[in-house]
Amino acid sequence: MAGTFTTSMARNIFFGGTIFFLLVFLALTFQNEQIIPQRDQRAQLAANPAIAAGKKLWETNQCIGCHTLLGEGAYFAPELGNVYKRRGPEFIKAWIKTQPTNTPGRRQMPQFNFTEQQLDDLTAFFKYVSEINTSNWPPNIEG
Amino acid sequence: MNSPAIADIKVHHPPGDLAIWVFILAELLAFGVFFTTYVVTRMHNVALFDEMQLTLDRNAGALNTVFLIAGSWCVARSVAAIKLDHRAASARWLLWGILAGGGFLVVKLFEYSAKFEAGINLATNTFYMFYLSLTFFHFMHVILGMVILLAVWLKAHRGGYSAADHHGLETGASYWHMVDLVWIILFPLVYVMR
Amino acid sequence: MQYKSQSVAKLYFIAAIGLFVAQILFGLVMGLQYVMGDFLFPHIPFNVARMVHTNALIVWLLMGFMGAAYYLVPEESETELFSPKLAVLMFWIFLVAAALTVVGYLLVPYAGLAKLTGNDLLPTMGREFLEQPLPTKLGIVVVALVFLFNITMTVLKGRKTSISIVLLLGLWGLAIFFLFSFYNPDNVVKDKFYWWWVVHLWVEGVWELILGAILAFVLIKVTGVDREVIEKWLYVIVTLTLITGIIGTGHHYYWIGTPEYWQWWGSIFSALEPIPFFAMTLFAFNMVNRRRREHPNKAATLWALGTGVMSFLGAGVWGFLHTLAPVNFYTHGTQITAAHGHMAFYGAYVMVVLTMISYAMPILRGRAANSNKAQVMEMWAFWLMTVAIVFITLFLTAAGILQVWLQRIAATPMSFMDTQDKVALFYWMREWAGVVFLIGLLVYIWSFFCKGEDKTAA
Amino acid sequence: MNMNARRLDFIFAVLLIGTALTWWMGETGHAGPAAVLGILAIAAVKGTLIIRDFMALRGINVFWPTMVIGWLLLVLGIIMGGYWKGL
Repeated sequence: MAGTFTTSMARNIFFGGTIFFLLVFLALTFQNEQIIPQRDQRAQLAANPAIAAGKKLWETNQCIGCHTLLGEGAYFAPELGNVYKRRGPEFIKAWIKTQPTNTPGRRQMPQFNFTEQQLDDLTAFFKYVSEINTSNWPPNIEG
Repeated sequence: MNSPAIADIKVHHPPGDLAIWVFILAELLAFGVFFTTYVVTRMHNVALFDEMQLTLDRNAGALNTVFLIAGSWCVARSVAAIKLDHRAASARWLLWGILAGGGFLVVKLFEYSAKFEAGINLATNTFYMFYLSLTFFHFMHVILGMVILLAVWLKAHRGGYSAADHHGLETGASYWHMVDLVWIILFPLVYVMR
Repeated sequence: MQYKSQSVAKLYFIAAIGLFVAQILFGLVMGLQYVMGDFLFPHIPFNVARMVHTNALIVWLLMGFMGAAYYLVPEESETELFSPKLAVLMFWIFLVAAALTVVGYLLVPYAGLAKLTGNDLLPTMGREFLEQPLPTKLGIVVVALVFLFNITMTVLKGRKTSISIVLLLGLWGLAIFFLFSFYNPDNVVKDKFYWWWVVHLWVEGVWELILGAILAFVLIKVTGVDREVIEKWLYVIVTLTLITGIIGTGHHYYWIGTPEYWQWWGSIFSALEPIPFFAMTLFAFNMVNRRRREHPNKAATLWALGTGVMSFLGAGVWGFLHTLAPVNFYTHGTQITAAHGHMAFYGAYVMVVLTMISYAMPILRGRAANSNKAQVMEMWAFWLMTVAIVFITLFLTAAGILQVWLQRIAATPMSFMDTQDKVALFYWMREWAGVVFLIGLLVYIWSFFCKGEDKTAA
Repeated sequence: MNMNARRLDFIFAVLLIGTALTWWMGETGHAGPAAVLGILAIAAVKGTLIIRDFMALRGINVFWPTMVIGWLLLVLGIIMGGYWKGL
């Protein structure tokens, strides 16, 4: 009758509600998969194997432990999602080669001893990321 | 039958389980925030919203309103019937309510397929983002409401509810009315008002 | 202690606290590197310290959850653990794997570690929080599955309470969503999209079920309120958590190449995420106010109430501050995120594990509660750590606001590094608050060794 | 037929009329503040009837009808405000 509050009903609503919202989320994910091809530059990725190689270098040197990429990562060093647009490929390569700066008191980036080929792969990766449609984020070129 | 209308007796709690009412309030809040966002966004894009609104099928929207209020009415009658211990009638009314929900889904699917054939998706423009999001979110609620009613009907059909005990029936009915209530705002807001 | 097999929890709790200390020490190293950039360079670069800091946190929380489950499930199920031996074995495997991983982080350059551990077979390393080498990740899966098997079998052979059902669901969800850490496509957008299925659906989804279940268990014990009442509200709270939190994932899909509809869905549903946390706060206070007994363990009650308040502040309020897309556009990837992360993790998960430890540890050591002296010390630790985390959060928030202003809003935006120099004062203050936190933690550990008149035996 | 059922039928009829009215205003291109106000008033009446009679919140502890009808009026108020500013 009116005015009861039972554990079994609370449990049913918990399971029902959870499944329901999971289904809505999966539907949104399905739509997501349909729309991202227009935004994620997958054609570039397929055409240029250097990008995947660059991504692997990005990962195996744990760049995300200091930098952010599209705003995600550590907040210790600059955003690199748009670094290709901010600095250009030559600057990026020269910068990586001359690390660490050894300026006393300044944050230091390790020397990774990349080959020229690897530096090109990395810049290809940065170029690719910088061209992903991020809804105009970051607000300005400084990231 | 001249028994007193039981709904008129003063009680302190809403019909059905308190847990469903917490859920209903949470859902109303989510829809409320969604509606508010729609209104605020429309304020900044009046021309787009007014233009795009004309591309919607208002007749389908109105027909669906009829389906939902009919469904709500059937379920209310089902609760009224069980309070008089008319078990078969109660189950029958419930089935009509579920059928009305089915009618809503069919109309909505026709409406959606027309939109999808026109290549419309969530990224088409801000108006269609809202149209699809709001109606889809509500569409899912209609399905959920029907699933709940179906479970309730299975029990009602076996004569599982009585005038003395129809807690589950009232719980399901309360949720179903919420689905109707939300559409009462959604239809004029998205389809009609300009 | 009602069941002998509950005692395996002790191992997990001790290891958890040990890793907690490691986490804080590396946190202090990082905090110093924020203002003295070359501190310990090149021996411990920032990225390595951060990896240890975050991974130690995750592992010790997992250890805490497992210990809590091993303690809680036999009592709820009213039966001995399915296999205490398996629980002990898994503990050592987990601990050794965690220790080896940390040693690997510290002694081998990351690229070398990747090569050494077969990252080429299935590249999964080098993504935030999922830095663990492949063998460690597989180890986590094995440990988690054996643990779940053990716990599930225990529940199946005994009484099935709502608390153990919610806990099991949370733990199973934890294991299932971790599987997405093995999916690492070249496509950065998809990589990031499914990465959040581990990170978000853990901390803003299934972990909250674990949190709710542990809190409900301790509240039943310390307040003596009817199980019926507490379990009903547990269900209501976890329902609210999942109906807001699952679609709330969308608040991570604003700026990573995903479609713009996520800005609306994510904003709306994540804006509702504080509600379950608020409900949890009310729940904790309400139950304590309606208590039917005065439990001698005052410290555990304090931790339980603290969890309610701090999770609401950290996860609820600080999350809400920057969850709306138009705000997040400016705050995404700044110190604001760091501020929220610190208070949310501490307020929700650190505190709930410490609540459980505070309640269970005295019983595991053969007494209902610690001596008054030890409890007073533990409460000092509570206040020192909690106040310190509040200040860490406030200083990081201040740094974040200034950073957003200088780097993203100002007419002539400053570069990242120049901005960092401008906010250095706040980083210094954060570091000092961190030192206070460490002192609190040391007091906390000290309280375990504090002698004094014990309360009546359990 | 009892009183309660007859009342429900009557409310159903009112809801149908309200829906027809809303639909008609859309079909005949009614727009502007007066039309919006009219449509929202219809929605308020329909919503209140559903809440009070179908949801059966009539005559129970004031908390519940206040919450739900309050929600309805708040949302309709926000809509009115929004349309007032951007018509």
